[in-house]
Amino acid sequence: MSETVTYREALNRGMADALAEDERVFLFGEDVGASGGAFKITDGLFDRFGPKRVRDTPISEQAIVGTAIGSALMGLRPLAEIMFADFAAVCFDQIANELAKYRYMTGGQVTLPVTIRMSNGAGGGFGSQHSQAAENWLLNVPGLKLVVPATPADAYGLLRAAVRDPDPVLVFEHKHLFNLKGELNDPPAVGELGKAEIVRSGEDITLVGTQLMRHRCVEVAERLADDGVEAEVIDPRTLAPLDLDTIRASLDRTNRLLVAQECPPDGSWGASVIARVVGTQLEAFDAPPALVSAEETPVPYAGVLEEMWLPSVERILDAAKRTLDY
Amino acid sequence: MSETVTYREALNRGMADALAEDERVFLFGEDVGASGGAFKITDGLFDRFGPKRVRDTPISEQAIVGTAIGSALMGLRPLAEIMFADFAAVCFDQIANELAKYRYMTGGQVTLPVTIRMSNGAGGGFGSQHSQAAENWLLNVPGLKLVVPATPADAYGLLRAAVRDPDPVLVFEHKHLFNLKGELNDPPAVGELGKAEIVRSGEDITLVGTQLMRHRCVEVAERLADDGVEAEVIDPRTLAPLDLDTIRASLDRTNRLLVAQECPPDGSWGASVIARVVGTQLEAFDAPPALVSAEETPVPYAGVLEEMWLPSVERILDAAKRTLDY
Amino acid sequence: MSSSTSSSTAEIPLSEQLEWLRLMHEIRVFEEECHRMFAQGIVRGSTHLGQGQEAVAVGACRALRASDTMSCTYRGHAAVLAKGAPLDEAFGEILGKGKGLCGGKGGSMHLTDMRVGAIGSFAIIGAHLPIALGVAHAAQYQGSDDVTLAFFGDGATNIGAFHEALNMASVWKLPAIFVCENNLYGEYSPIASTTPIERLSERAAAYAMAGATIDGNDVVVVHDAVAEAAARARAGEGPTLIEALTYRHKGHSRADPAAYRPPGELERWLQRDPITLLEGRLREAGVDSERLDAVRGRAERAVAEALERAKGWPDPEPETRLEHVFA
Amino acid sequence: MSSSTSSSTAEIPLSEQLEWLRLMHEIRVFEEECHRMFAQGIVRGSTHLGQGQEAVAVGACRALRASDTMSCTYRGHAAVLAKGAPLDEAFGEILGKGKGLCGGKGGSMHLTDMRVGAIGSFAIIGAHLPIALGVAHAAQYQGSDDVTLAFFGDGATNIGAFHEALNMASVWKLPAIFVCENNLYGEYSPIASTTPIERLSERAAAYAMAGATIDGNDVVVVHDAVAEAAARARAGEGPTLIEALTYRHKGHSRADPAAYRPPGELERWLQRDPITLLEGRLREAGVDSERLDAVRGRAERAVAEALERAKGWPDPEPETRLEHVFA
Ligand SMILES: Cc1ncc(C[n+]2csc(CCOP(=O)(O)OP(=O)(O)O)c2C)c(N)n1
Ligand SMILES: Cc1ncc(C[n+]2csc(CCOP(=O)(O)OP(=O)(O)O)c2C)c(N)n1
Ligand SMILES: [Mg+2]
Ligand SMILES: [Mg+2]
Repeated sequence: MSETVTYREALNRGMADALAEDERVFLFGEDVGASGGAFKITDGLFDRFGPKRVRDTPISEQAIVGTAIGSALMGLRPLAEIMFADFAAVCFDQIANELAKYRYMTGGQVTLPVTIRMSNGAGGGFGSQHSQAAENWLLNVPGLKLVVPATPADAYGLLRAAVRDPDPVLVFEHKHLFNLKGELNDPPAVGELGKAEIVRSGEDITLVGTQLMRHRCVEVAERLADDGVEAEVIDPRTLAPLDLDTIRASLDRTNRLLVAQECPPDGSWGASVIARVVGTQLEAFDAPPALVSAEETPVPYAGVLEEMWLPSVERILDAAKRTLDY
Repeated sequence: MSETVTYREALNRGMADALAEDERVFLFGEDVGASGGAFKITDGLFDRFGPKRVRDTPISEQAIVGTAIGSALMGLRPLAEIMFADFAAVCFDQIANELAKYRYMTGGQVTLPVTIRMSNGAGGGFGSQHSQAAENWLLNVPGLKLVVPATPADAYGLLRAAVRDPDPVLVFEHKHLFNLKGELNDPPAVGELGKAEIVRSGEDITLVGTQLMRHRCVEVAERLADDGVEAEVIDPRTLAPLDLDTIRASLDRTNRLLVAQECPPDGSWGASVIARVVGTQLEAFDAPPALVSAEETPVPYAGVLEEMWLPSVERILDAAKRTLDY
Repeated sequence: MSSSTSSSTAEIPLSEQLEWLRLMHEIRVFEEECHRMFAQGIVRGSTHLGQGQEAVAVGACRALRASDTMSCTYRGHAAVLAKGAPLDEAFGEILGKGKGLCGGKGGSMHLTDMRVGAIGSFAIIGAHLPIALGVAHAAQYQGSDDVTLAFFGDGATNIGAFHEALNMASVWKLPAIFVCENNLYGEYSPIASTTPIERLSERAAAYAMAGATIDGNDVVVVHDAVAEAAARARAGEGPTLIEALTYRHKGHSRADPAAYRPPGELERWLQRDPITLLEGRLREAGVDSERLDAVRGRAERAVAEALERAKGWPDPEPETRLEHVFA
Repeated sequence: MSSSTSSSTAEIPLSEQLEWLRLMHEIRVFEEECHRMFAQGIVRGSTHLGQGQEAVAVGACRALRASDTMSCTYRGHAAVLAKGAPLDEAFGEILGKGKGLCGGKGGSMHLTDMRVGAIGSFAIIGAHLPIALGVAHAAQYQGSDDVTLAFFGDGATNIGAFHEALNMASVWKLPAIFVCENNLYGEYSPIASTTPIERLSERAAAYAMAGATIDGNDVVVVHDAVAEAAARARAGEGPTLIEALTYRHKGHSRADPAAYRPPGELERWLQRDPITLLEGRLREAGVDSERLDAVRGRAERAVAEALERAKGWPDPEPETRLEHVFA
């Protein structure tokens, strides 16, 4: 049995099930309570679970992440919300220096089963400071698991996996996908961190993308199929841990790799994937790996500019064709 | 004429000359004044330039970066110190969301000639939160120039260039190099952002490294020379703007590339360099590009562990040999 | 420590007060047009309107000199217009036009007009308060007696940047004025649920700073309080924290129906609508309805014409998206 | 709002006070050994010693229960030992040994011993204050009446995290005790150069929090003030900010000769050395010199033996460097 739900509904259900499953789980953040959250993702949870399990905070992101860390230290399973991933910047120390390193610096004395959800990504006209793919800020910080779901099923499944995981997990929820519909099993499946999905099989080229770009890669694959080219589309789903094996195996079959991402190229997850793969599989490449990135600028506001900033289906398609024709 | 000075002295001289050259320049940060700074880099500047030009702040890194931004908006040329680069985390929003994007978001209404100096890097037993190569957190943020000097001459020259530059420049000063000696011309040369240095010429392999790793690459090159292998060593000196041309040209000659860096591989500058180069010069590679990184853990405290965390000369040499023997 | 400045309308020339009224009308109509455009889907993203809070923006900005500077929040249309930004270019920015204030790259949350000292609207809570330090520091450094004023919300008083900025402004005795627009809510949260004190101006004491709570719906009160703070700042006596009590008539952003408000609250505040208050005051001073209507009519026409112009402007040129990362 | 709690030694059993004295001696000698080892180059990195501040650590920690928790700063050896961490493992950590508290991966600035509720030493100013919120929240959530106590310096009261933590602790009425060790300097900066108020406990008012300034060199005063705050916290009455006035005898870190101190200052504070003060008090209560010397001797021997043991431990196994990133 399955049901069609939106990405937003899937997240909501994921939180509800996590709260119902384990008394140690509590949800907190700015306006996540009675008002149901800035994007209405936590709608109804306050009514169902009450003020102890679902709690509003002041506008104090450092305090929010700190509360998650401290609560986890003492055996709770905090599920925190940072409204926009861009605001990871105001609590970056708590995330990158405290949360990520606490277990290591104490020689394993503590575990930190913290989940932090944040709304991510561009495409909505929110401007430079509310549109970033902030997971890229944290790639170089060992100690964090980074989850980037693209479908309702993954939004549910990976959020559940995050809450059950004994380690810090950041869940990036893409704003542009909140209304995306998809199937959710009943009961819905809990996911697994570190497992990529082969969204579409193909032998001619491997397209790798997450979140919004995963969907664009699928569109590109369909356009290529019109020309008789079969692209394999892979969604890593989690960037740390990263399922390189699936990408490597695909590349061994297709011998051509394209990564599409909605961020500038330097310091990006796409560049990291390429550097890793090329470091061990140079001969597998019949063409240079293509990295299709956003522009090397902040995200512009105006619709026409923001559209150009993001890798479009056309831009990815062109890069795929160049890679195929190489 | 030239003189032998330490990296620390070169920085000190750079600041003195910048302050002397331009009344709009002022130096500020925690304990940079009468006490001469935590690493004694600003020693004597307070006495020479007085309390208006050299000013202590509270322990408020957000306020420090904000003060730099606001002062620059109004025509000053702030030269701020953040004591350890790891503390960029507590003012990450000011750096990544405000400083980096201000000019862009206002459609070019403002310029931000801000320089922020920070002590960077591992190797001193300072532990996980005082040893990071924090430039990697900022690679994915357009709008910042990132400077990573390895020698006294570059410490001086690039700091001067940073202060004269009309844009935000972050200068990462490597703690492990403070006592390193080198030549400084009299008068010392002002550097140029975005120009790599070919530290050593060679035809057999290109070794790329910054700061501490640049010096280790030179050692590796010398060890290789004992075996009759001639390595070219390139120090990018600035990671943004990045002088890819010099690296590309070298690779075209040597056909082998190794990047050594003191940070984990994902989201690193080294991975970014490799992804860019391989994307356009696949055929230039006679062996897979080697990325020699630090361990994928926080920086451990104990000397024996920290030494293993950092890429050692041996580890880089082994990787170079594997690349040469490929 | 916190005091309520009483209104001294007598000293402000009538012509000036009429000018404030015109400006408040302009802002009100501007916001209503924005509301409409967002509802119609002409404008994407989010928007945060300030109907009901006009007296704070106008009273404060009109107590400043042209060379003084001002920074504000994502709910900053009113402040930027009050500081003197042209209506059409403000609309243009919100519409994402190339001739908008920021070339269409900033948007509703980032209106900036350096020409008039509107140095920025900030979308990250509290982020401009450290920046205001720097602006004030530059005046101090350069020996000018300009001041800078920063608007922010009640909810912003709980973020770290607020604390660092107010502390350092006081230690460095900077010419800064911090104006907290206490509209009782941060997004959907009533202030009592996020802040343990009621009178936010009391936080000034933690920084040995002058502090006052004032009626933010009375433009004259706001003007006078800011004028006083500005005089102190210009004299080298340091910063001031002003808490202006006010209310937003609409929800937090376009998505918010504001269902969390207790019944009757909005109605009570509508009776203290800052425009109605000023009109009442002017009537008492002998200004007749015809003149008041004329002021309103002029404002409405100005806004309508500006919007018309802005709508006619073309989209930004594609290549502009790559400009202005670096100088 | 800030008050000075007076000492109530009468109520504390003599045996307990002798125990405190022993602990203060242990800490003092421990710190002196650290100083020596750093000077000898046996230990790398930086270190921050707390000679002169022992009464704060001991008085506060000994007012807590074993199940209560404590977090502190890079200048945290004293606090971690006072909460009950073993001397040898603390030395071991500073020496970077595998049997050190954190397996040699933390170091001097990160001593942690979860077994005794020493949940962490923090090297980023103020970073543990938000974390203390969470620890206190867990107690509240779990219905336990445990409290958590966080030590921090005077300079730390100017960083954003301090503000966010105290505000939210108060709004959520969390069982937390914030103990500011005001030793007059943040690194080399006297507090007046960075902070516009002198009595840091006054900042409690900004959070509607109980606040007190106390003599931090009198271990009994510290004990009583913390006991009172803990009782309030356990009763659900929320957090307290305690400012303990004290002084560090040495420089900020091993590199610092502390030349910035006005002449005579150190000497004045040495006369109020917390160990001397407690010894004086005990003498008055009839404890003779012999017994006091015996306490000191026992402490010295314990430290010497612990150091000996720790020095004999091997380096961490290489593979441990890759452990503990994830569970
Ligand atoms: C650092 C940060 N956290 C959260 C937000 C999301 N947010 C936008 S407005 C707002 C409420 C602010 O309330 P207040 O300061 O009272 O200002 P008002 O909107 O009432 O004018 C919040 C939480 C943000 N923009 N920045
Ligand atoms: C965020 C941050 N900024 C700066 C530092 C560097 N630093 C270490 S200790 C210190 C002084 C702290 O003073 P105080 O809080 O009074 O504590 P004390 O050292 O006197 O115990 C500074 C500035 C730091 N560790 N973290
Ligand atoms: Mg508000
Ligand atoms: Mg201190």
